Amino acid sequence: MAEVVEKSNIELVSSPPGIEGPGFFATSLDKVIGIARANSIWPLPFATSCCGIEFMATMAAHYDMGRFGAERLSFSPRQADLLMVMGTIAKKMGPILKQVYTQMAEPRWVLSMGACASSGGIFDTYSVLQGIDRIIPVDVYVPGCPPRPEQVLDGIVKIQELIKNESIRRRSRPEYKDMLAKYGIE
Amino acid sequence: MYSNNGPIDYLPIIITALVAGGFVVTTMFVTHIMGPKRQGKVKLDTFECGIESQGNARIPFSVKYFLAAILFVLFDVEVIFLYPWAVDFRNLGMAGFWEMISYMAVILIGFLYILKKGALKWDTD
Amino acid sequence: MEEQELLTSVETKLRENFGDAIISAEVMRDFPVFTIKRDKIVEVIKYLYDEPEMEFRFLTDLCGIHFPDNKGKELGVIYHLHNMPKNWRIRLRIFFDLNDAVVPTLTTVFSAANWQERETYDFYGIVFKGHPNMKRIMNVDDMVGFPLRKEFPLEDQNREDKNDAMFGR
Amino acid sequence: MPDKNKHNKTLAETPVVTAEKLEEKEYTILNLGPTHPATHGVFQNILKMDGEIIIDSEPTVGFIHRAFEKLAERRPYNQITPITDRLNYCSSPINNMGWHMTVEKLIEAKLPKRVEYMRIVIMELSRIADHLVCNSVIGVDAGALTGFVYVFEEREKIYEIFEEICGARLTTNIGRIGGFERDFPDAAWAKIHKFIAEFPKVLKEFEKLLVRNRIFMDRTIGAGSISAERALNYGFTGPNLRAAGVDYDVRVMNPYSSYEDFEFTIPVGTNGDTYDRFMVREEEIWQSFSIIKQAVEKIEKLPKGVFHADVPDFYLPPKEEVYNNMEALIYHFKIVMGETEIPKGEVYHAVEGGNGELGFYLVSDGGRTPYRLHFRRPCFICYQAYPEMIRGNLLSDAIVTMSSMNVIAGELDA
Repeated sequence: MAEVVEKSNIELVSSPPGIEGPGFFATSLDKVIGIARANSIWPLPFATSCCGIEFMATMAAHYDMGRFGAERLSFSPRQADLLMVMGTIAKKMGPILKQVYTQMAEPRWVLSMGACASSGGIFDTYSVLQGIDRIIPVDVYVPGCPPRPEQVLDGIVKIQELIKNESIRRRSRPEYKDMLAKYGIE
Repeated sequence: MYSNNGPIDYLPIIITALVAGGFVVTTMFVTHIMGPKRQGKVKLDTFECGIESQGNARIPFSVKYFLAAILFVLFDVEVIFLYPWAVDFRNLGMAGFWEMISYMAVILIGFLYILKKGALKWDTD
Repeated sequence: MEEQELLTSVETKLRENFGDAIISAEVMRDFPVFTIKRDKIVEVIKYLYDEPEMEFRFLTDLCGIHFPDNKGKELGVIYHLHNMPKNWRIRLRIFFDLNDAVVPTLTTVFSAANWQERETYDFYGIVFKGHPNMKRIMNVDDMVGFPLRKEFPLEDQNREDKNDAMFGR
Repeated sequence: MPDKNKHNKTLAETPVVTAEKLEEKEYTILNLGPTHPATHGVFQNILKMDGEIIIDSEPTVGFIHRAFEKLAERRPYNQITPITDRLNYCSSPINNMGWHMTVEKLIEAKLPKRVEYMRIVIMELSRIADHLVCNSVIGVDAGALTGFVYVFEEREKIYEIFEEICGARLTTNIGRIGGFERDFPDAAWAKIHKFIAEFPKVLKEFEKLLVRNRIFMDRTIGAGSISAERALNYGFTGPNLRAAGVDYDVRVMNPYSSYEDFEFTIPVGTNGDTYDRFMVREEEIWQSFSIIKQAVEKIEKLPKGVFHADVPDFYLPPKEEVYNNMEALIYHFKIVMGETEIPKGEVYHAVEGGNGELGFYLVSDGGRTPYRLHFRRPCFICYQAYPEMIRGNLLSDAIVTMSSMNVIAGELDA
């Protein structure tokens, strides 16, 4: 029997900073909501090409994205928190991607996986949209063609950091409104 | 054997009802407050896999959908009446048994009628 | 080798029935290649389909090609036919002018040609007369110009971050 | 022709939609749109349905059209291999090697036996990976998710073998024109032997889960069936055609890369429905598995160390030679800058890909880049028959039919 490692390397979710006293613990509502949202992301896999197959490997048992709370995929934008755009987005697909992003419920985040989604990748051609940030705001870019599953999981962890540190009222602030107005999304 | 069950014995039921109802109300209230509200015309449009929807959904659909649903409700209600019988199965003895059998027999005849009329046949157009 | 015999056998058969419609016949690498007049192409393929000794009953491939510099014959369509039982493969080519790029459709003989003809139209602007659904298949419907022609630029035009100096242009 | 599909309606009996018939009966229009989970990403079907039965379907494709053929006209021969990865990205080594063989046919290069056997090992491994994805996704679309998770574990092992050899998992860019960029490391051989030892057990488990499963058989037998004669007219090749009853396989019809030295049989179905396609792929996995075993034995008998042919105009000389002697440096420079002379000519070479006959039609005018490169993409050609295959079936049959045809978006919208 392998000797038991004293300090197991599984790092539990650290509790948020807050005031601790005998028997009580106080922290801000933002932090609590942030942790709840970060560890229960429902991704919408907008998988179009090769990155979609690598995403299947990320979801399968070997790399298991379920460890990060993102087990339940939602194919309808109504119940999705995270739009994962994976693969090449052609110009024919642009309006569809923008429509799906607009119909997602707030608060919503976008992870652009792969070089094709982030910048058109090796396909600098007449029919490919050179990067989805031309039509929708993107939070995290994952490089690679296709990125290894570990890189995708690193992108998910970065999204979780974003969610944890985001204040609840960000989505109704004027800066957010005119940032979206720049993309023509009201 | 029976303790005189005064109103105090209904307390647990009331507590569970309160907790259940309370959970539903609070979560709806909290999400209503917490969730940012950004209503736009495009967002409120029906989700059609990313393209604009054409035509409306309110067109007549074939009756077999409705039949399947209503027959399920019917046989589901029948099962509900079996529960009290199952609880007091021993004391009701043979008399109760034959009553339930006749009850189920009546519904079984209805079921056979449904099968013969082919109400549940799904593949016909 | 047997391509040569296949070439001669098919060529003699075609010459008998279609005479001057067969412009040239040669063997390239391991394929007998026939260049045929444009308006006779569907009859030739139907003949090769029905003829008991020929029986080319499988359309392997259909694609367009663009040679800007040979005048009068800029655009071309290339058909690959395959006789599966005897494993014979031949290639038919037709060439025609850029301005009247109209070719009779092959969907009457092979349903496989439906989308391939739409793709050839989408890439080269070759209209297939009699095609049930002649419109673009790959690109956005309101796209102007035919992308696989030689003069059409490859790169995405509204991309401003790529200055030519870095790419030696 | 399977006279009855599973809803005992022959194709003739299903209501043919004529213009006036349409008006008098209101049909529901369902949009099986681009982001539907079962369309594997990017196909759109406007289904005209009467209740659950599909009357007509109008597919739209081209949602990830990336202009492969235009791109290939601007890249020298060595740089086209990364494009071919992204054609059928479930089995990219087969596309790479198909492309390399096309160029070798153009320059008439002769490859040593060992290189051809190594190529066969890689191609058959990627065919197994492709069929594993397709069969497990048929299970997922019919509701059996566990098969998918177990079988993907095996696929990771195949990915690890590819990683040992060429460093990449999915888009492998494996091999060069004339052979391989380096010999297989011992770790790769060890992993191949481990894979050979452990794979059958998991595959038997997967087969026990689905093959005689009552629900799976009811869902797939008779769903989306096509007759052999219609399949040939639609230009079907590969497992979809073999499921319809025609035993056409490019590895047997025109053997390339010395496939003739191996004994393997071609599984053939009878009525070309989803269950037959599933079983044909299942049997092909076993055949590919036995080919790999035969190839590994043959390679062990051959002398070690040979991993590429002598093709100076295309094969980059090894780095230590480039830095030491002048001639290799000149060759290296000429190949990279594309100054080597490339023969003129037209070549068509077909390879048995994961979905059928993957053909490369290369027209070269001796220039640095191909004058015209056309990919014969089996998915693009066989997806045309989708409306005819699902007419008269239910919507759930249409979903299972689509995943059983293994239509890969990258190959379809090349």
